[in-house]
Amino acid sequence: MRKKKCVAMLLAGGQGSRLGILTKKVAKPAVPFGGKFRIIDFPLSNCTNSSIDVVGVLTQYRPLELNSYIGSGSPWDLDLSNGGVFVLPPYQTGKTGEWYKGTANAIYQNIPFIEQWDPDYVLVLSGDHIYKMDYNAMLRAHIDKGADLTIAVREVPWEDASRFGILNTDENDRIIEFEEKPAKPKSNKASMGVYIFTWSKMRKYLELDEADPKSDNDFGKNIIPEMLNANEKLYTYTFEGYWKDVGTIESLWESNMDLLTLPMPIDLSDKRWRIYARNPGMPPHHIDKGAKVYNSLITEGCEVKGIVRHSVLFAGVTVDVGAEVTDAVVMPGAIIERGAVVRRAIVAENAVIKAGAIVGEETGNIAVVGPGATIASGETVAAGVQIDADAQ
Amino acid sequence: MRKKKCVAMLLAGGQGSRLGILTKKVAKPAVPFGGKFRIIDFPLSNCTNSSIDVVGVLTQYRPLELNSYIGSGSPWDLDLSNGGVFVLPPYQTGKTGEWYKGTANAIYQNIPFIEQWDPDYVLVLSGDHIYKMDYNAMLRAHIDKGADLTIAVREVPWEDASRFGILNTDENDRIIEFEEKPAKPKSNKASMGVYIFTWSKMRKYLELDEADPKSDNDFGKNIIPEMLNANEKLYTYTFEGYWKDVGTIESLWESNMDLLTLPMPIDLSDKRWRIYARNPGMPPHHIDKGAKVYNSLITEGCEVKGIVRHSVLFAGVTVDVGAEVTDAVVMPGAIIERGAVVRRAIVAENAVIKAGAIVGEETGNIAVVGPGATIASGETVAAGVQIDADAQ
Amino acid sequence: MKDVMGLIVTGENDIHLGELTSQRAVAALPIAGRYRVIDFQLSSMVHTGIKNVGIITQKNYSSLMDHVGSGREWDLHGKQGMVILPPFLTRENMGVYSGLLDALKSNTSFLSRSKQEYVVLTNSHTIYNIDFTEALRAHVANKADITVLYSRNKASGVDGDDTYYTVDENNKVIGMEIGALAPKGDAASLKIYITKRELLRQLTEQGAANGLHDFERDILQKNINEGTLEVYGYEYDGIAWQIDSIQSYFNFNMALLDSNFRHNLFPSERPIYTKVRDDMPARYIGDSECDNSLIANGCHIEGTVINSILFRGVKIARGAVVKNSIVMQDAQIQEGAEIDHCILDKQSVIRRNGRLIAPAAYPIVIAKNVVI
Amino acid sequence: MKDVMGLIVTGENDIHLGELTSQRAVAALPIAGRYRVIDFQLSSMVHTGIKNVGIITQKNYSSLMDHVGSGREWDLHGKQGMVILPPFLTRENMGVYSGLLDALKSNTSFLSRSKQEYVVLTNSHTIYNIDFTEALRAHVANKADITVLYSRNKASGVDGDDTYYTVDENNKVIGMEIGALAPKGDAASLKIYITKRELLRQLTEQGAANGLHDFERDILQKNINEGTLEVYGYEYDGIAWQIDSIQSYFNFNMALLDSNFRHNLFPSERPIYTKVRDDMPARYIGDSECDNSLIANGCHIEGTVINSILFRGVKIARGAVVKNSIVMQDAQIQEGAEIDHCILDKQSVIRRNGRLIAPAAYPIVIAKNVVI
Repeated sequence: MRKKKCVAMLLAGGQGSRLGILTKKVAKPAVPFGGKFRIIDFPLSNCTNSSIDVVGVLTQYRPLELNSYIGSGSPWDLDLSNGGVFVLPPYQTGKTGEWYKGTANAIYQNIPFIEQWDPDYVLVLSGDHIYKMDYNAMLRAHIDKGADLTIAVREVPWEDASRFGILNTDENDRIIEFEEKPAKPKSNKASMGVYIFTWSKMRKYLELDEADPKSDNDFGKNIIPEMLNANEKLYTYTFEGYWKDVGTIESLWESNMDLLTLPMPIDLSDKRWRIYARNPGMPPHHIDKGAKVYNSLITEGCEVKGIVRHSVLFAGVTVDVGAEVTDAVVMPGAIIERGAVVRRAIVAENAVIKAGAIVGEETGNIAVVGPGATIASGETVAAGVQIDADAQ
Repeated sequence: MRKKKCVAMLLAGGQGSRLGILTKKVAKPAVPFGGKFRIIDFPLSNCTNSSIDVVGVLTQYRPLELNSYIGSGSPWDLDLSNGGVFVLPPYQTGKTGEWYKGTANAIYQNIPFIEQWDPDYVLVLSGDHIYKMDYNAMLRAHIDKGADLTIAVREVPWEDASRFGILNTDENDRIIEFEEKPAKPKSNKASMGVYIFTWSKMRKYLELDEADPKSDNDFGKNIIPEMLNANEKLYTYTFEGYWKDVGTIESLWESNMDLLTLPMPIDLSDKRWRIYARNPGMPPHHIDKGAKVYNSLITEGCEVKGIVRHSVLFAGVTVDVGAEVTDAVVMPGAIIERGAVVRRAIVAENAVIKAGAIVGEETGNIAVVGPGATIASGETVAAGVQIDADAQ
Repeated sequence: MKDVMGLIVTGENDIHLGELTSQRAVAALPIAGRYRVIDFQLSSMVHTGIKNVGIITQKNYSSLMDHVGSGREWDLHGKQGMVILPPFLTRENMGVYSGLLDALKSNTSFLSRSKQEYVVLTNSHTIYNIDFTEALRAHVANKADITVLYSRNKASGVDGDDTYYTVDENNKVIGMEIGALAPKGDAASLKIYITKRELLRQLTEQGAANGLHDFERDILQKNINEGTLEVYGYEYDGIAWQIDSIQSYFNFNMALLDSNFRHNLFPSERPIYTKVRDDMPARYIGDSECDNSLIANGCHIEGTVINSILFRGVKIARGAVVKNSIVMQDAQIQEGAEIDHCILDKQSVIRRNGRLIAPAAYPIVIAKNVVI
Repeated sequence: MKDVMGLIVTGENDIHLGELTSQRAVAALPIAGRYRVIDFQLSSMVHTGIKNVGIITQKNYSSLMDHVGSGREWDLHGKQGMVILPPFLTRENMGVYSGLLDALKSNTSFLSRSKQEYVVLTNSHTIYNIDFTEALRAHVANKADITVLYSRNKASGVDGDDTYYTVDENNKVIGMEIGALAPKGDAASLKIYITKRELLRQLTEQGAANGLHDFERDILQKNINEGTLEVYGYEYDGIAWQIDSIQSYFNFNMALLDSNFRHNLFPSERPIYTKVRDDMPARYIGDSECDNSLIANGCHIEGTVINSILFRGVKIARGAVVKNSIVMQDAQIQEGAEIDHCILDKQSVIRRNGRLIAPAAYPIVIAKNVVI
């Protein structure tokens, strides 16, 4: 392996329980987004576009779909002989093995992976945000400041600041304090969970953390406070574009709806910063005679015979005659049968809404029909309700 | 994923303890062989040459080097959008996860992976044999016989049969009995650990086995006997080419030495059945003025100034002036300094034999210098001794 | 299926395709909203399990090369994968073969160094979606020397330019008519042949040695008439559409607006692979209207689209109207413009309030990059 | 390093390379036992972190295309990877550019659609192994318009065919001599240029609009003399060897037998990538003798090899003697044959007991596939 200036480690996380039935069978980064993407396409494409070509994906929770989706890495130009994308599960050494205990421990267990590339810097990413970011610009800032750790932040409205991890800095952006969900925030700089570490320092603190039996082995709770205590050079890097945590049903739905506003708050048609995705290989979608489509995103392979308003339809979705889909996110292969109504809802992959069924309500929380679930003819799914195929 | 007629599952195994220090830090299939290969190149290339293009590699022991070596799968033409090679570790579902309990359990835990491809047949391979085999011919025999399980066998000398798993068959090659290391063998058909299962049957027996708390979850101990008990259709398929288990130091050394006999018992220059490997990208090797090379395999990147007799030199090995290497296997990047002597030995990756040191003896067991170990000037390593870098 | 290789011969006579093929081979012609014609032949090979595919090219093959690239989109990028076989250009040879036999003759070395026992040889201007496995089984079962694929419902554009077979009850070919205006046989040749690689190589070399050029007439027809080779037919009853004129191109695209036809051509188990562009989903904005149309990813629709096919990245501005038309990649119809029965090639632009109305029988073709 | 693209211009004048380049561009010439010349330029680009590389080709580029393939061996096979830019063949244009400026002019669209700020422009007939990062830093630090790379120890074969710069103490170029037999400057041009992509595009278009063809004379020299562009030099002190004659080709290969020279050209941190062949290691059998030679994988040696370079898959039979020679891929020296000072092209065969002895100054070239 040749030396790399910077390698990325993507924390694909455990079970994304706030996404409910959408992550019952797949890891969160594999959740579909925006008509043709999955969440992980965003950090992976950002890496490719930032010329970072080694990405370790750390996961121990149902990696199958993620593994298949990533495959050889070719959709993101990450099928390289000297670099590429690697799914990194926990493993055994000698006779023993242990599951990842926390975010820091997951990286700690993969120190040998990182060392293969002899990097100067390590970029830490998470797999539940929608954003386009030039990590290379952040790396340049990290190098220019001579930082040990740079944390990407965005400025949130002051009234929301108490819901975030807030970084208090001096006038040179040097971090002097980190507060998790402070009642009285002193700053509105919220951490995005994107870190660049100088590797020698990171390695040192990972080893110290691992040696501490009382540690939760977490970046936010342990590593960052320890580095602050030791007076290491921690800086913020302010990111200004669109950024959305899609870790909850509501935020996932909202972020999809954001793509329907004009102009798009995050431009997914930008040829200079493409978001790559694995392609399902379907023919163009068909809008049938008499169908109506208003302010929507429709993907290849769809068959639309009914009415679609202000919705995002993923590849291969069918909306039959007389069906109405409004303010909805309809994931790949789902079928909305004749006369069915879907409103303010997420209909997951391969779900079937039978003729005349009603999913969701005009107001209230988002209704969710889980992957492969069927809503029988005439049934109703109220606002905020989640339907699990296995419970049927 | 499109349907595949047959997918391969390669049991990369746990710690190959019989290979001693050679597998202390890498999984057995990643051990170097034959000057430019690693053991796993043989089953992977056999798959490619047999047009089997989905290979799951099951491992939970130090998968890092194996993962890096396999990479995107491109050296074996296995970097595919619809197929390819996948490293499959244990993982968590919901809140729990468990390590692989046995060979059958490793496949059981990956039933969802297999089902993605909707295969008719599953080929089970292991990662510690050197052989060239057309799995497709075996598959045709399996289909022609209407078998539920076909086990590849080779006929071993009768006097050795009691060291193997022996399959007793009727005149139509139908298996009537399986005996592990029988004292009085009734047949000389030894199992090669290569199985083809009809997937529907395999799935049934994996599930039955998993439900049995007393099972060792092992193909040889549990699955095959259960299928025989139930009178399923089990057949042998006789393989006639070169086949060598390289699970011990002696057999690994012997198998390398086999490549130096004329004609080669396993032809590695056959353009119609190439064994693919990841290429280290070094210039041609150099035989210096005054150097002598007799009956040896020398790989790119080597620098030979001394004497090499009846040995296999891997990529980037240095044999300095006056050094003598005889009956030895010298793995990538190892350095044999001035006047050092290496005989009947395996010198592992990046080991250094300092000037005047002596490794191995003319007779007796094989001496092994472990990966990265250094033998100091004037030191001696006796026959059968293994030197571990970490113990130095 | 390891034992079969594929050979696609491109560069067919494209005189009736006019401007559409002035800068590209028919094989590289954009079709069906996001594909090129060769995607159908290549994907059929892939679905048959064929890994070694040679593409014989003639002049104007640079857009074809650009499209197929390394073969990655078809999983044909490996060491045993796809090979482009360009014409050997000399001062005498401007890159045009005078017949299929010539094209094969120039590439016998590829046939020789391939390893497979059988070869599927196809033209590059017929749209189909076939898994050749069954045809191969029939070829072996019939102990045929050559198996010719035929169709009883093939669509072509140019009359009298087709070949018909007469087959007996065992599907053995007992007659062959080339270019007959009123053929006796009803089994239209798909110009797809299955044979042993070694036999194809021999026939090619013998034919060339005897100064022959025409595979159909000089090899197939002659051997059928003389009974010197066992030639069998294999009927393919799926969609087969020969793209050999502007009309057949237009009609084929319009036929895709019928859902049954479309689902027959694109069954989910045999997707047609093509070069990926990484466009976002199509966006419908404001008062857009869309009726009975096929729309690819990357389109941006603010106007009206009726009975049309829009390729990737097409922009239809507010108030623009597109009817009965085929609009290729990245073309733009600006505000208030209107087109009917048009074929717009890539990146062409119909400017604000422009009108381009043609009769159904004579669609207008606007060339690549043209701004009107 | 995202902000740099590469441009390799192939198809240099190869008249002094004779038979070696009659069927291939210099860029595709086998060299150093397992490489082709372009591997050195491509690998240097890759080690600089460049992902977008254009290869401008002229006539005879099919073996070059075959070698670089999809760019996979250099990790340049991605969507943003390597692009082959073939000449646009017309009846007037037989695929030969009359100068670098012409070659660039034909490819301004590639320059335009690339995204990077800087471009490294190189020829394809000089062997080197450079990480351009430092030169790029110097280019930016000097606020240069163009940075030219030069060497004080470049080896060339053809006298009077070189360009020399005179640089001041800040490395600013203050003079430039083209083809001088007794140049005043000692800074030999490597014909590698660093500039902004946009500036290169402008200079190309202006030059072409003014009917110019020669980048060195009409653009570089003119602007240096007139002081209209800031041109800086960057000294590369590693190995640089121009392959422009049979002698320089022969001498370069022989120079590789020196270990210091070889280790300088192939440092372990900057490997030269090339197309992989999957040969097994070289086999030494029976009474083989080998002295001071470079031997690639796949060789099969039963005879004697002295002061020679054997490419992959070469077979030296019992009793055969190979001295001071370069033997390309898959060539065979049969029993009892002897060669001295020969260059054997691919797949050539020296038959049993054949002898081919040349003087050191005039190595004999045996063409590809020839059996003697």
